[in-house]
Amino acid sequence: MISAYYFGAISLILIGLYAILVKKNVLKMLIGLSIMETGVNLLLVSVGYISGRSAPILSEGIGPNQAVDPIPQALVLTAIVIGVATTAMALSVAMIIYEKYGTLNVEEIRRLRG
Amino acid sequence: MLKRALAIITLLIIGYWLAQGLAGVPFGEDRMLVAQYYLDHVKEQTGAVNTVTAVVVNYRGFDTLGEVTVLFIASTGVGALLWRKKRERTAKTEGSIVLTTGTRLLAPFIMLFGAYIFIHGHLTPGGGFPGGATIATAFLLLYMAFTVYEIPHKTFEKVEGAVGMAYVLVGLIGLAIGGYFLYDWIWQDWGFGVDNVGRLLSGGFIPVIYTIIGLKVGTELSGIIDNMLKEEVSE
Amino acid sequence: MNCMACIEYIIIGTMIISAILAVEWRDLLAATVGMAAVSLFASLLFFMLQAPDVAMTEAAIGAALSGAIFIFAIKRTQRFETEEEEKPGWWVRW
Amino acid sequence: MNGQYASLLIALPLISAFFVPLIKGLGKKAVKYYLVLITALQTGIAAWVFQEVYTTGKPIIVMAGAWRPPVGINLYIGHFAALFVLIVAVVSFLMAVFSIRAISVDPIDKYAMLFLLVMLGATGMIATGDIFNLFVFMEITAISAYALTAYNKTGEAAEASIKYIILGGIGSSFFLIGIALIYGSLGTLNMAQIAQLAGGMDATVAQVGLALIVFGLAVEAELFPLNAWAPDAYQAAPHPITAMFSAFVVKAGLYALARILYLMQAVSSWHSVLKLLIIMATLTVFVAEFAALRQKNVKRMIAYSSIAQIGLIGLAFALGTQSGVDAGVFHMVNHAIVKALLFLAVGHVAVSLGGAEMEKFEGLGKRMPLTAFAITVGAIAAVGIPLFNVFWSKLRILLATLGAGYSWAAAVVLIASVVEAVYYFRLIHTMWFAGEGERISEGLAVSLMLLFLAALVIVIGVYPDYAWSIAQKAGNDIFNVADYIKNVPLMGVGA
Repeated sequence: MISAYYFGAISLILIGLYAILVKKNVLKMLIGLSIMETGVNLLLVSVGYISGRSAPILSEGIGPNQAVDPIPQALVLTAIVIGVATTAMALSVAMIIYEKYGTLNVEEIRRLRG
Repeated sequence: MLKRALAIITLLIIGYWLAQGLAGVPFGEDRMLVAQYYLDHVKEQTGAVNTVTAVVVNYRGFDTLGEVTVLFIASTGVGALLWRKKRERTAKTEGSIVLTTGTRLLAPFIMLFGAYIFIHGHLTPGGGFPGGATIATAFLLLYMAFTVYEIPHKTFEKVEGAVGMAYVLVGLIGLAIGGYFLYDWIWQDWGFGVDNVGRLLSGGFIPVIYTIIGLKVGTELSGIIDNMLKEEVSE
Repeated sequence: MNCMACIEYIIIGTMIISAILAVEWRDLLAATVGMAAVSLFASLLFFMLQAPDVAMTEAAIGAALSGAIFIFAIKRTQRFETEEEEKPGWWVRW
Repeated sequence: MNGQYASLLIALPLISAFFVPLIKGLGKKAVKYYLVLITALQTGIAAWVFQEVYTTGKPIIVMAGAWRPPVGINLYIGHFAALFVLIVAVVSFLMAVFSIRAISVDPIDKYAMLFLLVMLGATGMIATGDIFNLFVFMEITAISAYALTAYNKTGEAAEASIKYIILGGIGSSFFLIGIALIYGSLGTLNMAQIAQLAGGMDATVAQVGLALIVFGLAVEAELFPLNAWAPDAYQAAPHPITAMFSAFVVKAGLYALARILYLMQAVSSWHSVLKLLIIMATLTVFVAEFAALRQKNVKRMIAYSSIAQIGLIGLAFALGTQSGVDAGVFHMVNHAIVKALLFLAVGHVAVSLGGAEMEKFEGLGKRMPLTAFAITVGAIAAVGIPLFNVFWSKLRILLATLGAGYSWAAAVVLIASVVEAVYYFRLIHTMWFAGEGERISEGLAVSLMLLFLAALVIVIGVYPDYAWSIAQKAGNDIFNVADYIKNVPLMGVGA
């Protein structure tokens, strides 16, 4: 039996991948990519979770043996920022595509390019 | 429809395969190895209370340097791709009175809140990245509310570069003092704030670096927003 | 089943539904809102997984800012997806 | 000198990239010369590191923040990394010189920053000893490559870039899932410790994680199902950037693939992943060579040829034998030189004559004899004629493939080589025996660089022994994981 968090994360990854594989609109593909990245982040954080423990902030009352794994959280912080950087990059490229071809549909773009 | 069905079947196979792999990594179990070391030693080795911050800035500082670089690349790249001879904002409608007044009132406080988040990164959740993003949202609000508002580009670009250099310089000072790149000289050599763990003036170079990161993220994200909003105008 | 688990299931379910809607809606503006909703629910889940740092970052960057830049991009391009044809994906062709 | 100063390899390009906004007021020329200066400095540091590693025979371990691995992140500059960091720096230097002439699209200051950051990313990918840090450097390389691909701001460039972004995004997500699985089952991210603990890993987890990582890196390494972005991006990118892609960006991805693959040697499901990789690599060679045959644009044709050669290297790494890895590294070195030469020459022609279509190359032997000579040397070398450098490495890869018992893969490679010979000789024929033209000036700096690279090709071809011994040491660095673990001063957390 798989945990609910894993299930949610895998579903997000698959839905994002579906959008990338099937959709023709560039912006829709990028939305899919974004959802997929969220799913991956959720997966990473759930891998680091330990049941019954609290956040890794060691102020009063929380000792080193009562905190969840801090490393995946640090990794996800990095991954989120990388994700938004990729998205910004991709959107500006999409703007150039629209400027040159007047459409965002990849099939149309192929046809216009010949 | 055939293609859709094929895609869905492929995805289900991938999903099953992933679930197979994840079955070997059961949810909610203690599998910490290196992480336990961090949790045990974080207070005396870095002076931070928030372990995630200590891992991000101190133990794995190299990653964060790379991460800041990624954001810098994004801002540079967006600037390079959307560069035109002459660009201006083309918005026509001014925001409503509620929006403009609210923005005037709120924007400084949002920035202040962002600064609070990144300065207290070693004590409370948050840190440089959400703090910087919060500052950028203040600029976003200003852009939304006023049709003529623009960030001071020259200053922002210079701040971006200078702050990035400051980060590398902090690392290089560590190399000069302690012999290691990104060495935490404030905590390890000076012992600044040793009695203060859990309060603001502690945590070695974590607050310094997080301030740098906060400024950098704030300026970069506002630069991206600015670049995306402006359109080319013909002379 | 206790109360917490119930809330978890509800949030995960809503998140998946928003993701499906974000992918299926033809109106890209609505799809962007759906994407931001996915990020928001994910940030709630991060909070429940005892990761407040990640939750804050995801809410500030994932939900707010990336939604905003998507909206700017839509403003500069077009709002609606055009009709689709049945052809194999374009990245497998050389 | 203290080995920790090798961290300057990362710090120097970074700080100089951040410095560019402050000097952009000085004008375009100044930025271009600044770029040349910084890459020259980087070459100096890389040469020092190379000399240090190859004379002492010991790798340099840079520990960031004085934390010993696995607590902190370490850079592992062994024989392979020292060699390739040097190649990265030298190629960047040559391309920075070429950029003075080749780049005219604005904004030049952003170009300089992205150029430095691609170099930084590839250096970091090759040097790092931590699997997540590898991901970060991969993203640095990839995102600056996305921006540089679209830098010319034409429709083709933007389309190539969006293709690259989408495939790269899928790849990096897969890679991250792979990291999550490996971290979840081992609790560490340090490569040496992963290698140490890999034997006790659950077989299914290891297989899924490793396969995901292979798929993720295959986008950067341009292996078959995920390399559709490559020809478009190579064609649309500015000419110096194309040479950099082919000479080291791809190599960094391949190296990362090989490194992670060999680290996980102890895993019980290792051989099934190797088989997957062999099939992917062989298909890459086959498909790319046949696609190259029908190209009209010379730059695109050489791009396909480059992909095919990459597939060959991937095949060599996937064999899982010492001789295969050595031959693969040797081929990587040769391929970097030859493709830098070819793309430099073709880019030079395209800048001078305004395009890289086949017609432009008619009569090139009369119009630009030196460039035509350089292209000829590069083409003959790429085909694998004896007395040129690629011959030796191709031969060794074939022998290693036969030695590992994959005769069908060797047969495919041989057929592909014949195809390669066909289109390269067609190019040579067009250059020397078709068309007429007036002689035009070729530019001193570019001519010198072309001569230097062509001389390198021939020297290695005639005296392969020295280069081969270096390649063997570098290959040993990848293959011999026990030494790798021994060289990293793990502090024994939990293990």
